[in-house]
This record gives sequence, structure tokens and C-alpha cells, in this order.
Amino acid sequence: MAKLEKKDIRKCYVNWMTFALGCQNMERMMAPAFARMMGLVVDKLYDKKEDKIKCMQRHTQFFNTEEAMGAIIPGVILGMEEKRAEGEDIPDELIQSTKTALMGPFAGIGDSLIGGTLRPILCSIAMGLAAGGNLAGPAFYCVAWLGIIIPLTWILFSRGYKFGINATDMVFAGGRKDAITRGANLIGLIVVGAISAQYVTANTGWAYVSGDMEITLQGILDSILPCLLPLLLTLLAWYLLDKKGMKIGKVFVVFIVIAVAASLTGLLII
Amino acid sequence: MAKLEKKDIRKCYVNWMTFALGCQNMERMMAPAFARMMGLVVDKLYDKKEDKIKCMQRHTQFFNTEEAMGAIIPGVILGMEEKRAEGEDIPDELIQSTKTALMGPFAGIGDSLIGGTLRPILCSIAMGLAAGGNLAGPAFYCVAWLGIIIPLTWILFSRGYKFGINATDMVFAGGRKDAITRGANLIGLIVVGAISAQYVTANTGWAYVSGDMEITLQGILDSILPCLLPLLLTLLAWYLLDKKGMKIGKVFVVFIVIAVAASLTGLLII
Amino acid sequence: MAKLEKKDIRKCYVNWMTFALGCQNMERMMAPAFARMMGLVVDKLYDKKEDKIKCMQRHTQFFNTEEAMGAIIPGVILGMEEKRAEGEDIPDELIQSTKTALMGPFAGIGDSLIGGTLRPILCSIAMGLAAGGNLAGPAFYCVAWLGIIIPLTWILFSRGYKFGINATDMVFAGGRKDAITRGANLIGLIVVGAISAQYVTANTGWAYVSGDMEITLQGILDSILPCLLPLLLTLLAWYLLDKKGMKIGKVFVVFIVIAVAASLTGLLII
Amino acid sequence: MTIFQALLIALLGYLGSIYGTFLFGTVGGWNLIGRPIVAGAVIGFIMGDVRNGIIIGAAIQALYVGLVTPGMSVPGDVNFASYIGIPLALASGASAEYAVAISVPLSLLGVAAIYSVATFNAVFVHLQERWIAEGKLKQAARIPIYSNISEFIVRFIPIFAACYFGAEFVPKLIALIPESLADIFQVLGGILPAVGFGLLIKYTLKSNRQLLYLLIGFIMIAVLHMPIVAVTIVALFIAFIDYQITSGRNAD
Amino acid sequence: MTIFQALLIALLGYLGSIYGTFLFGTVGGWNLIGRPIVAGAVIGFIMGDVRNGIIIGAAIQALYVGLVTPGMSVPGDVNFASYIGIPLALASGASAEYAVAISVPLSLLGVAAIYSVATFNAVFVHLQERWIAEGKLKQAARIPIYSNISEFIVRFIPIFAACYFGAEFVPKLIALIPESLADIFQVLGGILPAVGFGLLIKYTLKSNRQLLYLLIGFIMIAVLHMPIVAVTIVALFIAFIDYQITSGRNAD
Amino acid sequence: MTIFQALLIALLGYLGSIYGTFLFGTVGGWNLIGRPIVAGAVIGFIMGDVRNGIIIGAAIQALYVGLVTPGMSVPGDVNFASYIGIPLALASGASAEYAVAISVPLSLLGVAAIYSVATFNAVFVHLQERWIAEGKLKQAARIPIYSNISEFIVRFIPIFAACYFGAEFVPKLIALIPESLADIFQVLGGILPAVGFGLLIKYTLKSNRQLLYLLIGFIMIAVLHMPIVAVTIVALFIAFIDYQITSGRNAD
Ligand SMILES: OC[C@H]1O[C@H](O)[C@@H](O)[C@@H](O)[C@@H]1O
Ligand SMILES: OC[C@H]1O[C@H](O)[C@@H](O)[C@@H](O)[C@@H]1O
Ligand SMILES: OC[C@H]1O[C@H](O)[C@@H](O)[C@@H](O)[C@@H]1O
Repeated sequence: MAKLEKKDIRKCYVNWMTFALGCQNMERMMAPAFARMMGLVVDKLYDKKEDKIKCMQRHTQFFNTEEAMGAIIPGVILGMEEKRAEGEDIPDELIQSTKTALMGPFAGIGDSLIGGTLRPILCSIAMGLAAGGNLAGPAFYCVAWLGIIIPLTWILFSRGYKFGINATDMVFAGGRKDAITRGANLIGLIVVGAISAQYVTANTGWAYVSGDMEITLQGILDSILPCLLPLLLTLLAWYLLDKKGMKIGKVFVVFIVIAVAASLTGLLII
Repeated sequence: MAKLEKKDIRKCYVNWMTFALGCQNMERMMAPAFARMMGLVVDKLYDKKEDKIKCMQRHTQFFNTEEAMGAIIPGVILGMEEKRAEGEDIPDELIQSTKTALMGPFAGIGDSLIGGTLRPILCSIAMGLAAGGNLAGPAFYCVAWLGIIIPLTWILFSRGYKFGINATDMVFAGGRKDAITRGANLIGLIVVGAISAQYVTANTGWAYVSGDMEITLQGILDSILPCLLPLLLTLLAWYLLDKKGMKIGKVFVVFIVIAVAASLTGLLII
Repeated sequence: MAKLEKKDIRKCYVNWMTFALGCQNMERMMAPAFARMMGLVVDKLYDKKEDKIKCMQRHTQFFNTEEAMGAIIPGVILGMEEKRAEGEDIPDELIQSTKTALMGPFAGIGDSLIGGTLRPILCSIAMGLAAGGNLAGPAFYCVAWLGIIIPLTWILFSRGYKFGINATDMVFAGGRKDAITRGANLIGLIVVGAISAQYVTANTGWAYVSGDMEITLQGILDSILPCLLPLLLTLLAWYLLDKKGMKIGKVFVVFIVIAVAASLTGLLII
Repeated sequence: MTIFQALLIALLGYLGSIYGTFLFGTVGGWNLIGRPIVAGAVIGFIMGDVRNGIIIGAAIQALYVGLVTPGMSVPGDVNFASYIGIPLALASGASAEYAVAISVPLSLLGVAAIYSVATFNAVFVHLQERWIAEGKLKQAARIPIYSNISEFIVRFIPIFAACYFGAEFVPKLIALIPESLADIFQVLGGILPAVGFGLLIKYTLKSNRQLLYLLIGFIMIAVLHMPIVAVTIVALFIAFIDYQITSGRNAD
Repeated sequence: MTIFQALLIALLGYLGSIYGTFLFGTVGGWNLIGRPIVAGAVIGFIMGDVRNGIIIGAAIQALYVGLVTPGMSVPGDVNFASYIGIPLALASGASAEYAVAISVPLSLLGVAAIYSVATFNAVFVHLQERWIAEGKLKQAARIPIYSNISEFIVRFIPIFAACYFGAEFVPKLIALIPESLADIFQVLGGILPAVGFGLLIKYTLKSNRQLLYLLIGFIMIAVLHMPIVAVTIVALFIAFIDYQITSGRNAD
Repeated sequence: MTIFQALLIALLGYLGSIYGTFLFGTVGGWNLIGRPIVAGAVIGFIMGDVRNGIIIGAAIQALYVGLVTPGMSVPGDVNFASYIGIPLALASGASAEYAVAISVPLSLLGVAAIYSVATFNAVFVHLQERWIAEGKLKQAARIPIYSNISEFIVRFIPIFAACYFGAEFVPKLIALIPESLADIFQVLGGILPAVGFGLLIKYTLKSNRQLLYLLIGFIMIAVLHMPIVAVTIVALFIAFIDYQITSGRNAD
């Protein structure tokens, strides 16, 4: 006997999409939106106040993904929470680890496919159509964007939910979830590597000039590996965040310092 | 005690090469040629009329491959049929499934390597040599083509035959045949994907023009994925043939309709 | 109780680097240098003359690698020899097979990364800096080369040594060594394939000219597969050396003959 | 500009900002009316010149067409650039070039606004946590509604002020930004996404070895210049191969 | 042209057609004397002008050098183009350009002939089946010989008629094809191979997931512009990796 | 040139030759003072014209920047080209072009020297083997020191002679090499590395099938023009995938 009705799922979906970035913050990123979504159904799931509190507390932890492709994650978690409320033996850690396992990959995939591919394509077409102030441009964008993004996110969310409620039947803990997580993971890593080559821009202006001859550092770097500096900067950020455990705010400061120093010395140019 | 002699194998080979496309038809494609080849040796294989009939009936089923690279298949089957006639336990289904498993991959590999690579290369050289009406051009083509294609097809056919008669020894049903089928399969799929990008041509002529600025649909498609339309058309044909179960004749009609409509509306241009 | 001290390892390292190419010869290539290195520590390893002789004899066999990246190999072997001397059960064959397994891959990796990448990059920068006779060019090269190559080779040698002495603990014979050998192997093959495309140069000058139209054999080969001749020549050399068991000196002679004949007939041009 | 026009534009500006929620989140906000080209049409409609609104919007759009904001790394903000730049240009009858020129400093102000909000919002996070602990669950769930106040303040007020108090005021303000900063900010905008990608990697990478996958993706763009759709197909293929390895059998 | 010449050319045209069998199948037929460049030499020899025969043949060859016919998808037919186009051009002393110009409509007629034959041949299929069932095995085996009659009719007769009844007749016939059709047929020729590849995929694909392999091959040509030989090597490599996975051990 | 200068240059020439050991092997020898650009500076210093030494050195360096010597395949020798070419050019006040022009024949002589030494050194190999068998271990270990004598002879003497006996002598010697040989030697230099790579393959390949890995590397350069660093990354990736297959589980 499922505790959540179709309309609850829809409500959760709408609220996820609406508030995902609504309380974006340096500390836990999208966590408040996740907690809100659970708050909307917590009364249906549990009877005891204590259980309700615990449920919401589970979801105040750090969470960040790309809101559209990542809509699958609140879907899955909603399903798992419902099963858990129905008495299935789904430990807290499994719910938490599922969130953590999926949020990274889907952030990468989403940023690359939605922000880095779909949106620029639609915008470019729209800019073309808009030539001379033609309303066809913005109109096309609105129709195309909404026509793609709403069905897509709803399908991801609702499929995720179904996947979540079937969790235990499919020996969720091991098998299939792991395979999917792992797959998403690898795809996420590959596309993040790809779009960091595309969206991080760093060119050095250092050059050695002697008479007519000029030897640029950028030329040498390009012959070793194109986009080497963007790669190194991305790995530096990862190193600081992950290996050094720096807070993201601090890493931003580090990068601002790098930008200032590198720009003033001409090490990096535009 | 092998039932077939060297000269029978040679006769089968010659007849396969000769008649492969000789009764090409919309319904079973190369089946009549296959049945003919078996008909040439059926008297040596079986004593009872009944067995002979059954044997030939097995090979009136749909069969299509590229005749040169695919010459390995009648070879293999000949070997298997001989073993079967000698009393080995080779079920009908195994023979049928071997044919079906191999014909697709070798059609792809053959069309790509013979029709799509070898022949155009030899023709191009010949065209170069033929400049000014020089006989060297056609002469080169004849020598090169025959010098390559006859040994190649004979090797494929005779190796295939040997492979076929050793079938059961090598635990044919499972192990090695499966590995080879699977490998041929993957290679076939990859090269078919490759040559469909090369040989299917579809460019859209739709464009949005406003003053000086022109935005072409083809340009947008190319920025998403080059050769996107050829890919989609190929997948459409596959979908109709495989998923919808349409006859090939009907799919031709569908494509003629597409071509007419798309050409008249300018959706597709040359 | 380790028999070798830090200073022995250092001495072996210095002597390896110094003499690797010092007695280069057509027959055993770097073997004399390897034997010398063992000779420097053989007194510390063994007490009995007989054992000492056997130890050195083990290392008079054919050995060839790229001396810098390949510095890992004398390191590993030194560690294994020490363990063996301490009484571990490390058979002669294991030592020999380890050398043979590693020398090829590291030759390929070293020739490609040191000789084919690092050195040309540093030289190119130096040439740029040297414009107009500026001392900065050679100075840069000296500092950069030494600053990279000495730490790199020392790390490879000493890590190799540590790996070697831990050999038996890690079930050296099977598991990890095999995995590393195999990995180095594949990487070595891939980079050798890559640099042979880069460093073997062979262009054919044959062309068919008729009036205005010219059809070059090189153009046809390039349309089939770029760098086809370099590839075939490389495979030919390998075939003669490996499959035909020719001595390298003889293969050089074959290639000289090819060069003479091909150059005189215009088959190969510069 | 009438006060009503200014109010309306400021409201839309807030709704179309990155953390504004009330148009179905980013679906109708940041990604729809937040796009300069759409904003241009809407502002043009309000100010009675749709055609020029679209022309200016498209020009600004061109600057930001490739904007991604991985892990809160915001290399530029299109919001002020659109909702201040377009009205000012329309009001003063200035060209699209003018709007583009001031969009860079406006974008910088916008980035500052974004990070201010994201820093301040920690207050709401802790409030939500406290309320949950105290059992005020309904209220706690309402936090992402309440938190709109910070985004509202940094968006509505500046946009309204800029639009209403006029075209001569803003350029002066912009002129206060030292010329030499421009370069720095462009360099910063170029390298900032690295932080975001670093964060994504942190939450995706399971072992150092997996960096290889990252590098493969990198090479596909940096060296082979493949379109991202092709990269994604190859990524799917690699994941499929990996699945076959991991599951110890062929999967098809 | 003498009747003897016309008969000889018509015979060779039939022998070099796609479904003509008597020159060792496609080995000596379609792929040898069926190639325009070879046909040009042969026809030139018969008509006493080898040099011009080859020039015209090479020109037509250039149009069809990349012709593949996957799964009965025939985007163009070189047979009529060669065996009607070349003799007519030679007989009338016309240029290679003329032969090329009429080769397009002739190719269309040829395609129509191919599909007529392939449709009609179903009759032989059923005949063979019946004879086998009735135990007339020898006869049944002879079906692919008998079935040559259909190809003979659609090739020999038109070629002979065109060659013998002259140069003024054929252009008129060709002029009957409405001008506007040309575009349609070229578009059709471009997309028709898709059907053939679709058929190959149908008989190769074992599961939807395997479409990934197809896409990898596609990307190698469409995006990376690799020569097909390189694609084949990569395909072998992928199959080898797959084999290692499937066999659960390293294969070398 | 003074005898002292000539002696010093000859000594450095020997130390910087491929088989000279006493500057920490190739680290300080062949790969350091053996590089024309470094040699140019050093010779220039000895002869009192560092600036021109470097200019000439850099010009010769450009010829040999991509020189690799896989498995004793030496397509060119930079040693004579540098240690004879640069001093002669400096002494005669000739241009860098002159040094470059004579570097090709000098390189050929150098290659001959290399193969002579490598052939002769077999003597030392057998000596070492005998001494080990006889228990003269210390002596046996000193073989790679003794063997320097062969390299010393083929390097020190010619360089000294060329430098000291002057600029008019060498060009005459070079002129003895028949003009027509130049082409042959360049072709030879182009194909010779194939032998070296063949040797590396011999000691790396475990089965014929593994040639596929070689071909994949080949395609990455020949077809895709990837930089070698990217090739190495892909190679690491393939090895990693292989490791996962071989070890029968996912490795990360
Ligand atoms: O990178 C994932 C995600 O991170 C943050 O939440 C924001 O910057 C989003 O725009 C982005 O999509
Ligand atoms: O595609 C395989 C095969 O299909 C049909 O039999 C014909 O079109 C052949 O020309 C082709 O080679
Ligand atoms: O190829 C490995 C190795 O082979 C020989 O020892 C020499 O040619 C070296 O220069 C080379 O590095």
C-alpha cells in the first residue's frame, strides 16, 4: 500500500524544479530545497513526530547537482523514502550514499548537456531567427526550451521515483544501482573533462622576443597538449577542494588571487 | 570418411560466386543461389530422397550477404552439412542460426571493404591511368581486381569449409563459433555505422533568411553532429525493417515518398 | 637484514646511468653495463666465489632498453638479486624473464617520451631562446634537461629497487608484476606504433604522368592509410628480426640495400 | 521611463535571476526570461519597442551564449546586463553596441550580487536546521520561499533604481570601476569555471585512477575537437564496456 | 552501327549487369565488364575507337566510383549508363560530357529495371520451393540459371534497341522524363542506401544497446574523418577487447 | 686554431658522443654537450666567439631536433656535425649555412663511426664473459670503462685532425663522397628507425594479435595527428581497461 499518490509525486516534482536553486548557498548548496521537498510529504510518510524530524534531518546535508538532469535524484530518493516509511529495511546510509553517488555525475552530465549543449544550440538558433528584431527568435526559444525541458525533467523525476520504490526488489544496495551509479559516474567524468576543455579559458601571454623572432609559451604548451592550462587549473581546483579539503568559497578566493596576479604579470591574457 | 572431395568444394565455390546475385529477389534475396549450391552436392551427402529434400529445404530461407567477403558463409555451412550428413549431431537450428548470425556482419564488412574501399580505390587508380584514353587504366583494373578478388574469395570459402567440418570438434555450438560470430558482429556494426556516414547523403536546404543574415538548418545540424540526417535516415530504415517488421519493398516505397516530399519542399537538396 | 646500503644503491644508479651505452654492441647491446653494475655489489651479496660468478653470468645476456625510463629495470633487478642473496626462493628464470619482460616496453616508452618528446621540446625552446646567439638558449637547455632527467631517473631506479626487494612479499611471480609488465607492454606497443608513424619517413616518388594529369602512388597510399609505407617498413623490420630470427646487423644491411635500390629507382624519395 | 515600467522591469529582472524561484525555478526564470534574447522582447514590449529590444537582447545574448555555471562558478551574470543594460539603451535611444559595452561591468556587479546572496543564504540554512530540530517542520520547509528575500533585494532594488533614476546615473557608477580591472575580470571569468568543474570532479571521482576518464573526455574536445554530442556517445560506449567488464559477462 | 555490333554490345551489357551470372557472377560481370571504365574499352574495341571509348567510360566511372548497393539499395545503375550511353556517344561522335549528361536518366531507367527484376524473381523463388518439395532437386538447383531470363530481357532488349535504332530515338525518350524529376531522383539516390544499411543493421544487431557500436563507427567517419581502413583496424581492436571481456581472460 | 684548442674540442667531442661515458653517460654527454646548441656555446667559448658558436649550433640543432635512435638505429649522428662543423665554420669565418651544408656528410661519417664501434665492441663482450668465467670479476666489471677506447679513437682523432689540420682539408674529404650518395643517405636516414622500432616490437610483442595495440598507436599519430602526450594518456587508459579485464574486476 503506497503512501504517496500521483499528485504527491507531482507536487514534489514541481517543488524540486521551483526551489532547487532557491536557497543556493556556499555551505550546503541545494540542501534546503531537498529538505523542503521532503517536508511536503513527511506527514504522509510517517506518523510519529520523531520519525518526521529524522526524515527531514537526513536531507539537510550538502547536496548539489544540475537541477534538470539531476531531477532524477530527488525522484529516486522520494521512492526510497516511501519504501522505507512502509517498513522496508533501507538504512540511512544507503539513502545518503545514493544521493552522494548520483549528484556528482548528474551535475556533470547536466551542465554539459543542458547548459553546455541544449541551451547554447537553442539560443544560437534563436539569435539567428531574431535578426532584424524578429519576434520569431525569442518565440522559438520559449517554445523549444519549455517543450523540451518540462517533459524531460518530469520523465527523469517520475522514472527515478519508480526506480526508487522498486529499490529493494532489485537488490538495490548492490547490483543494479551500483551499475547505474558507476555508469553515470564514468559518463559524468568524461563529459566534465570534455566541457572543462571547452569552458575554462586560460592563455598565457608570456613570450620571448629577440629581434624578429618570437617564441610564445602558449605555442609551446599547445604543442605539448592543447588546452593544457585549463586542464591544470581544473585539476588544481579539484586538488584544493578534494585533497586539501578547502571550502569552495576559499577556492574562489584562491582563483581570484591567481587571476589578479596572472593578469597583472601578463601570465594570463584574454 | 569425408563425403565431399576437393573438386566438389571447388564446384560449390564457383557456383556460389557465379549465382549469388543470379536470382536476387525482394523476398528471400540470395536464397535460391544457396539452395542451388546445396543441390549440387546433395546426392553425395545423402542417400535417402527424403533427407535430400530436407537438406535443400533448409536453404530456401532468406539469405543475404555481400557475395565476396560473405563467401565464407556457404563455405562454413557446406562443412557443417557434410559433418551432419556423416552422422554428427548438428541440429537444423544450429545451421540456420549460423547462417543468420554471419550473413549480417559479413554483408556489412563486405560492402564496406569491397564495395566501399577496394573497388573505389582500384577504380580511382584506373581512372588516373586512363587519362587521354590510355588502355593502361582498364587493363590495370582488370588485373588488380581479378588478382585480388579470386584468391580472396577462394581462401574465405575454403577456410570457411574447413572451419565448418571441424565444427563439432571445437564445441562449435558454444565457444569458438560464438566468439567469431560476436566479433564479426561488432566489426560489422562499426563498419556499417562508418559507411552509412559515408554513403548516405542528405542535406537540408531549409534556411531562415532575414536581410543579409542567413541561418541554415544544415549548419545547426552540423554543429550538433555532422551527418546527423544520414544517421537518422539509416536508423529510420532499420526501425521500419526491424521494429515495425516492414518488408524491404515497402520501406523503399516509404523512402521514395520521403524523397519526393522532401525534394519538392526543399527540405532535402542535392 | 638487507645486504645493500643506501650508498650501494646510489653507486649502482650512477654506474648504470654512466655506462648504459658505454659498451654498446651489436650482439648483446647493453649487457656489459648491466653486468658491471652487478659486479659492483656482488661481493656484498654473496660470499662464495661460485655464487658471485653465477650472479654476474646471469647478467651477460642480451639487454637493451632506453637508459633513462628503463633505469627502473636495473633497480628492480638489483632488489630481486638482493632478496635472492638473502635466501629467498627467486629462481634464475624469474630474474631473466623480468628483465626481458620490462626492457621492451620501457625502451618504447623511453624512446617516445624522452627522445621523442622531452628532448625535442626542450631543444625547440632552447633554439627559440638562442636567437641571435643568445646564451639563454643553451643555458635553459642545460638547466631544464638536468633538472628533469636526474630526479626522474633516480626516482625510477630507487622505486624500482624498492619494488624489487618487496618482490616475494607481493607474490611477485604472479599477480602484481604480471599486471605491471602487461600494462607497460601495452603502453609500450601503443607508443611505439605512434612514434614509428612520427619518426620513420618514407615517401614514394612513383607517379603516372599523362599530359596535364598526374597520379602519384603516394597520393593513393595516403588515401588508403596515411603513413602506410613507414608502417610496412616497421613491420618488415620486426618480421625479419622476430619471425625470421635475423640478427640486427643483417637487418641493417637489408635496409641499406632497400634504401639504395629504392632511392636509385625513385621508389623512395626524400 | 514611468515608475510603473521601472517597477515591472525590476520585478521581471528579479524573477529571471539565477536564484529567483517564482517562475517554476530556472525553467521559466533564469533559463527563460533570464536569457537576454527573451528579456529583450519582454522589456521591449513594456517600453513599446519590441523590435529594438530584441536586437539589443540578441547582441547581449551573443556574449553569454556559452555561459555555464558548474558548481556555483559564475563567470558572468546576464541578469543585470539584460535588465539594466537593455532598458537604459532603449530609453536613451542608444545602440546595441552601447548595451554590449556596459554589459561587462554590469555582469561583474551581477556576479558580486550572486556571491553575496550565496554567502548570506547560510543564515537560512541554519534557520532551517534549527526549525527542523525544534519540530517546526512546515516552517522549515518554507525556507526556500523565505530565502527569496535576499535575491529580491540584490535584484529588484538595483534594477529599479537604475531604470528609474536614469541613464546618466548608471554610466557614472560604471565609470567608477577602474579601467585596469577589466582585464583581470575577463581572465577571472575565463578560469572561474575551473572551480566549478573541480567541485563536480570531487563529487564524481571515486579514485585517482579515474582521472583517466576525465582526461579521455578532455582529449576528445581539446585535441580531437569533437562535438559534445559525439563525446557523450563515446562516453556511453565506454560506460557500456565498463559495465560488461564489471558484470563479468557480455551485456547484450 | 551494324546489327552485329549492336547485338554484341547488348550481350555484353547483359553479362555485365548486376544480376547477370555468366561471367563468374559479379567477379567478371558487374564488377569487371560492368565498370564503365572497362565497358568503355570493350565497347570502344567493338566500335573501333578504343581511345574515345575509354575517355567516355572514365567520365561515367567518375560519377559512380563511390556506388555501393547495400541490401538491394541501388542508388544508381551504371549498366545502361555505360552500355547505352557510351555506344550512342561514340556512334554520334558526341563528347564525354554528352554521355555523362544522359547517364543520369539512363541510370534511373536502370534502377527501375533492377527493381522490376527483383520483384519478378519471386516467381522463381516459389518455383524452386515447389520443385524441391516435389523432389525435382536437379531442376530446383537450376533455378538461378533459369532466372537469368528476366535480367536478360530487361538488359539485352533495351540496349540492343537503343544501339541499333539509333541515336535520335533515345534522347527523345529521355526527354520524356520530366525535368523536375531529376532533383527528386538525386535526393532519392542520396538517401536510398539508408534502406540497405538499415537491412544490414537488422541482421547484425543483437540488442538495442549494440547501436552504440554503430554510432562509434559513425563518429569515426562523420566526426573524425578517418579512412575506412583505420576504422576497420579500430573495429578489430574493439572486437578484440570485447573478446577478452567475454572470454573472461586475456586472450594473448 | 691552436693545438690546445683543437685538443680540447676533440676531447669534448669524444665526451659528448653517443657511447662516451665520462660525463654521467648520456645525461651529461650525448644529451647535453652532445646537443649542437650546447656544443655551439662550448666551442664558441673555447674559440672566443660564443655568439656565433650558438648561432651555428642552433642551425645544426634544427636539423636534428627530432632525432631518435631506437634500438641502435641511428639515422644521423650529430657529433661530427657539431664538433667538426662548428669549429671549421668559426675558424674560417663561414656562415651557419656552411656548417649546415657540411653537417650532412659529417653526420654520415659519424653514423659509420657508430656502427664500427658497435661492431668492434663485441670483442669486449666476449672478454667480459671470459673474465667472469675465470673469476676475474673486478676486471670484468671494468669492461665498459675499457671499451671507451674504441669510441675515443673514432671520435678524438678525426675531430682533432679536422680541427687542427684545417679548414681546407675537410671539405676536400667531403667532396670525395659522391654527390649521388646524398639522396640515398637521406632515404636511408628516413627508413632506418624502422629497424629500431622493429627491435622494440620484437621485445614487446607477446602475440601477433597484440599488433592491434601497435596499430592503434599508429592511427593516433598517422590519422588523428594527436600529440604524443595525448597518445600516452590514451595508452594509459587502454592499459587500465585491460587491467580491469585481466584482473576480472573493476580496479577503482
Ligand atoms: O554544477 C552543478 C550546479 O551547481 C550549482 O548548483 C549551480 O551552479 C548550478 O547552476 C549547477 O548546474
Ligand atoms: O548488402 C549486402 C548485399 O545486399 C544485396 O544482396 C545486394 O545489394 C548486394 O550488392 C549487397 O552486397
Ligand atoms: O631503443 C632503446 C635504445 O636502444 C639502443 O640501446 C640505443 O639506440 C638507445 O639510444 C635506445 O634508447
